[in-house]
Amino acid sequence: MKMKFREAVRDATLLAMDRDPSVFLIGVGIIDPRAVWGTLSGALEKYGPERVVEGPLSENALTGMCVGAATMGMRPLLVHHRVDFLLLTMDQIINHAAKWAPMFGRQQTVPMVVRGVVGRGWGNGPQHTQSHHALFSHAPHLKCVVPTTPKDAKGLLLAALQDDEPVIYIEHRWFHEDEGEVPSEFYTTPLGQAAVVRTGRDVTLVGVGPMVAESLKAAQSLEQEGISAEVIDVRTLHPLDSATIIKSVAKTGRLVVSDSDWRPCGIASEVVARVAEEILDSLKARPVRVTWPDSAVPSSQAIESVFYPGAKDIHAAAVTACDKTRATGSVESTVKPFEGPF
Amino acid sequence: MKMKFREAVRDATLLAMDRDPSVFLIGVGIIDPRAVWGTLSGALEKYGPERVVEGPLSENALTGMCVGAATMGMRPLLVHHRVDFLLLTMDQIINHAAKWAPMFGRQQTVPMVVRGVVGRGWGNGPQHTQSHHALFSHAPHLKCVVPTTPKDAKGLLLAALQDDEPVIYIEHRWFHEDEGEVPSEFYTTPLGQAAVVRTGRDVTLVGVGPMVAESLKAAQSLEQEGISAEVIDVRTLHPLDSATIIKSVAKTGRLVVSDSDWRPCGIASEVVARVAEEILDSLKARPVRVTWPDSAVPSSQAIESVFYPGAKDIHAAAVTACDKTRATGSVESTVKPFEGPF
Amino acid sequence: MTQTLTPDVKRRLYHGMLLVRRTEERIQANYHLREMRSPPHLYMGHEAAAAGVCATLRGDDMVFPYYRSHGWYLAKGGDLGAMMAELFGRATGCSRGWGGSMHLIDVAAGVYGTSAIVGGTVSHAAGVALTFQMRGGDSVAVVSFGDGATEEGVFHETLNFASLRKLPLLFVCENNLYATNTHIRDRQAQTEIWRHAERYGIPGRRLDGNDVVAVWHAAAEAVARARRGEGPSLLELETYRYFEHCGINEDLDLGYRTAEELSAWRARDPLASGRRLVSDGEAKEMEAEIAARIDRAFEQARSAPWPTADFQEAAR
Amino acid sequence: MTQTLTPDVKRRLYHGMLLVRRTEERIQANYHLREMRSPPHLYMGHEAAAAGVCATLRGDDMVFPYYRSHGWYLAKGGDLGAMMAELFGRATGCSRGWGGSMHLIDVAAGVYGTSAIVGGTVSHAAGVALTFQMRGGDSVAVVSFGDGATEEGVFHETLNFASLRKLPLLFVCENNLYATNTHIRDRQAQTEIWRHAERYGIPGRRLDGNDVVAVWHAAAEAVARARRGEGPSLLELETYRYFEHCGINEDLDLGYRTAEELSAWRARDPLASGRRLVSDGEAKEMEAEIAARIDRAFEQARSAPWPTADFQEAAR
Ligand SMILES: Cc1ncc(C[n+]2csc(CCOP(=O)(O)OP(=O)(O)O)c2C)c(N)n1
Ligand SMILES: Cc1ncc(C[n+]2csc(CCOP(=O)(O)OP(=O)(O)O)c2C)c(N)n1
Ligand SMILES: [Mg+2]
Ligand SMILES: [Mg+2]
Repeated sequence: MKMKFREAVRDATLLAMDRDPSVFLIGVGIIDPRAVWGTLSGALEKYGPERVVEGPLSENALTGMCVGAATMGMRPLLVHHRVDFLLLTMDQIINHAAKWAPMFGRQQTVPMVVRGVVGRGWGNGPQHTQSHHALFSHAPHLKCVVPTTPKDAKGLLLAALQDDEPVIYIEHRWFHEDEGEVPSEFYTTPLGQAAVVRTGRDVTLVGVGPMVAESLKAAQSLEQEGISAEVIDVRTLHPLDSATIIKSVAKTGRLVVSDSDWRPCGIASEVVARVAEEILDSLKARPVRVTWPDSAVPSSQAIESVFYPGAKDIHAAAVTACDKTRATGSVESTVKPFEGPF
Repeated sequence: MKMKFREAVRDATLLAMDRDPSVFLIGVGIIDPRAVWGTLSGALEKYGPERVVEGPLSENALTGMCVGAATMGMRPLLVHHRVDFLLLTMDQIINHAAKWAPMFGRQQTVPMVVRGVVGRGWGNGPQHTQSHHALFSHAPHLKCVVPTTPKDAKGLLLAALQDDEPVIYIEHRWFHEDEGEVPSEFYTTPLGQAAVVRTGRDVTLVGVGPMVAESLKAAQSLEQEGISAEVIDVRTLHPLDSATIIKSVAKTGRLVVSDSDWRPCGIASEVVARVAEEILDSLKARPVRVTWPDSAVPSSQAIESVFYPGAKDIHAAAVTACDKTRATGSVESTVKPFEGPF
Repeated sequence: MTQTLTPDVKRRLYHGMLLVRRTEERIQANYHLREMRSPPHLYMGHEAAAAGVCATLRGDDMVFPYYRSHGWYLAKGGDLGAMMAELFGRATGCSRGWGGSMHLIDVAAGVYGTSAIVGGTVSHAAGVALTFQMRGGDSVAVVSFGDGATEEGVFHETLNFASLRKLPLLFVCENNLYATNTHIRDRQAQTEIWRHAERYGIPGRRLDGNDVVAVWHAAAEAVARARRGEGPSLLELETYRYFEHCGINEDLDLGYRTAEELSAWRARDPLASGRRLVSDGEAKEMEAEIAARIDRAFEQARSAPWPTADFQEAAR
Repeated sequence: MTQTLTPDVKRRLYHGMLLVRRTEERIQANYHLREMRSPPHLYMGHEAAAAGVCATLRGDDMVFPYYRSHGWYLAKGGDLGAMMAELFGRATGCSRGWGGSMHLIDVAAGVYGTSAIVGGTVSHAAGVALTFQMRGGDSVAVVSFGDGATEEGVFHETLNFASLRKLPLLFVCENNLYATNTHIRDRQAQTEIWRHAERYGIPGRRLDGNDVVAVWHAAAEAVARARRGEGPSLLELETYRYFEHCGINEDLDLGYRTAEELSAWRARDPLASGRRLVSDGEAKEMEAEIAARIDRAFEQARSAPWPTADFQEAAR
């Protein structure tokens, strides 16, 4: 059935709670009638305050509580209105949640999911727009996913809620209104699998988050240049599905990785490094990373619009990689300003 | 003059406090008579509790206090006995210290330094041995350095204390007893500059932290294979000095990057990505990353000794890169067990 | 050295509140034009807090507002034109267009930058108070935050350190009963926030935050204490926000609070009760002066240049 | 349902303390052999805390020790052999050799894993207490931590949540006056830690932490309250550590504490005063039984296999 991204998140959440009594929700402001942009609508009414646990503004303690509950076999889903707030909880995420299984010889598992929303748009500025998925893709025993379609929003959330390691689920508010076909029943999108969302011959465009749509747009415009582009949605950032990427680049010989995050030590770097390390000889052109510039995200629309890279940049990079000298530059990115002020 | 690494850190600290009244020390346990492995010995006696500020066990607040003081023109040096504790302060480091200058249009600077010590050795285990320098090398407006010699320990700390951006200074306890020539006067090791610590023709060995010594050791043993290795100490991880690395790899055509941290989205990935992106055509062999395995750091000596990669691994990687089939495998890593229990 | 409630102070109190109220009303009225593109957390209802406290401060004292920042910024003497330009995202904005409504600053006027992270600047204030102390002099730092911020660990960490070091610091909690749309009863086991201070040996008081004169008296005492080097104090100001948590609208439709509650608080409006502090003539004069300043600020903001940024590599 | 101090309980109290003391003495005596390679935070001096509280608990209750972990682990019934094997870094260790002294666990005995991050498990305990509450039943979680841990924000965050939700949770602060080598006076503005509880409506008490019977009584009351669903309590136990913060030596040479202070506390030794709880014959029997168990544990640990690990890619 047709569903919006936000509805798919909600659908997965209610389905998981329904099927598994060990799943519960916790977070700051989750009993708010706005229900985290509607992604939790109805949960409180259906499951009550025992399973929809409103948290005080104590993100660090809430995260540790999830670790405690998870090791006892519960499956907490901790929800944050912004990814930025997760920085208050890094000790519990990396020193505790990720360490608990190995540190005690794998006697316990830590099946918890942390959802963080990226607040890009409407001048949200430097502290409400960060994604930071690279920070969650560095340390072992921790997973990180970034869904880009309603179908994956549901499938990845259900998979995360079944996984026995802590999973960070980065959600772009940007996608909330996107509509797509979503199976109404239970299913999972396996963690650790990238998706080839468009096949092509000449260049591989690997994208993360909103850059997948930009890559698809670029792929379309590249057709006019006579370039056939394959597009891969990374989906799970950690562990990274190199196999799918490698296979594609082995075929196309060219790589443009675009990421909705900063460049140094980011996912784009990781993708390029793996490709160079494993199939250097297949590369016919220098790989290119399209990422955020080395700057905080500005608030003013005048500079925000220059800040974010898009289809145009991917297009240009692919054209260069394919040794075409002419770039149409006609492609515009799919920017749709976020309209809510919050 | 000859100085131990720990003495060089102390020398820089006292020198900076002496020259600049805006420099002050703050941290948990810094008035402890053990004085952070002697790196702060004498500071309390000389400057008193007003400039050697003992902090309660409140790392998050202490970090924010440094942000406040720094924006007022002070130059706080915040000291942690372990890097792992910095994870409690990521909100202040990334959301605040790093954002304060750009978020307000660069009306203020945030000249603060955070020193964190890596506790490798003597079974310190999963939560006391992390380096996490990649986490501090991702977001913009934040610098990260890892000195590996007494001379750079002093020079980089003095440079960090003069810098107008927040700098994370990662210190390997491992080096504390190392001795080397250190100028007794004031000098700085410029931030953002890698050092070529050995010149060679056939392969570039880029190292971070303890892996620099391992790379040097490997370089020596590689001579016996007829391989001439150039060794680069990254020193500043963020911003990364690509130019020095690129220049070397352009010459040698081969790259082995070794890092004392996890692999995904790490510094090794960043180095490989930059090289592939900028001088793909110069690469004569696949670049190789030598990093920690995808696992928490174990405590037991039996598995700890298998965990850390060393000269042997670098040697083997370089031999493969140079297309030699035979690897002596005789080289052992420079492991010197840390003898203190704390 | 206690301060006295001179006619001049009275004018300052009322003027401070009025400036905030009228500015935000104008923001509210113009917001639909989509020229101000950043999330506004309106201060209306809280005016007595910022105006009351700021009237006890000197230029060299530093206030630390939170993201609900317009009130303190203006009451401390922040540049109105630069604030409006910031909301319009212009290069002339107080943060050069980089911050928006949640990130105002005016260091010259003693307004420290504001954070969008709840509790984010509480420890900054302690660091600045520590700096004041290290440098000598008798400047004071004042940090304001909501009831929700007191649930963050850093608040407690900072109380302890401030008391331990007797920092010249005033904690001001603006308790408006809600954090976003969750009532304090659903978040706090015991809701007398001022008592946290007591625990650390810090003088704490709860008072009617809509009574600007009471706020002024209490703040004057606390600030004088801090100036004398006797350490921090905490004031819990009971107040209420009139509009939605973030945005320009009323939000009774959400159902998390009642129309009765809102109107009971409206009946205690700080500007209505504060009106008696000045004569009719003075009030009229102020209205005119403020309206003219706001007109000018909006006009200039509208026509101000956009910021530009040279993101090296942005185009890659 | 209050518990009574039966001869059986008395034996349990003394036995718990004795087991910890003798085990750590043996660790101390053998440490120079360099077979135990992880940083030991000896519990000696604190024994009444763990023994007193654990004697009020059932098998299904869960304790949350901190890195100074040997005491609670043993008093709660953790496997001695597995603990020693862990200190020896062996595959048969309670953490399979991955944790070392700072990271013990014995879930079957109700000992939750310990953290090397100060305050790290305080919130874990709340999560487990929340789980107990969600699942029904009347199990109780008990978290222990030092005086230093109360300076971490998370302690305050957890107190609030625990009280708000009336969690079946007992907070036990072992106040030994120091965090590493810094005195509490240099860290805390007000040093009556138990008063933090009061602030959240949590019953709190400070008591002589070296009086094992007093600890037992207070804990029994708090645990009963938690079982009845009436919520958390906090006990501040005044006690003292005999040896260096981490390691096996005395540390009077450092000068941060005086020989007088140490000997005054030694005169209040919990084992000396607790000795009266059992007869001479019982004590003798216990000594023999414990010595034999320790002998066996050391022997088995020494000859146990090393862990192996297959770090894919480690060899690259
Ligand atoms: C650390 C953090 N957690 C959550 C949020 C989301 N958030 C923004 S404002 C707010 C409510 C804060 O309430 P309060 O402190 O009472 O201030 P008020 O808005 O009522 O003035 C929340 C939860 C945030 N910005 N920062
Ligand atoms: C978050 C954190 N900060 C600092 C440290 C370093 N450290 C280890 S133990 C300790 C002292 C803790 O004192 P206390 O809580 O009183 O417990 P005690 O050791 O006295 O039993 C410190 C500061 C740490 N492990 N974790
Ligand atoms: Mg509020
Ligand atoms: Mg202590």
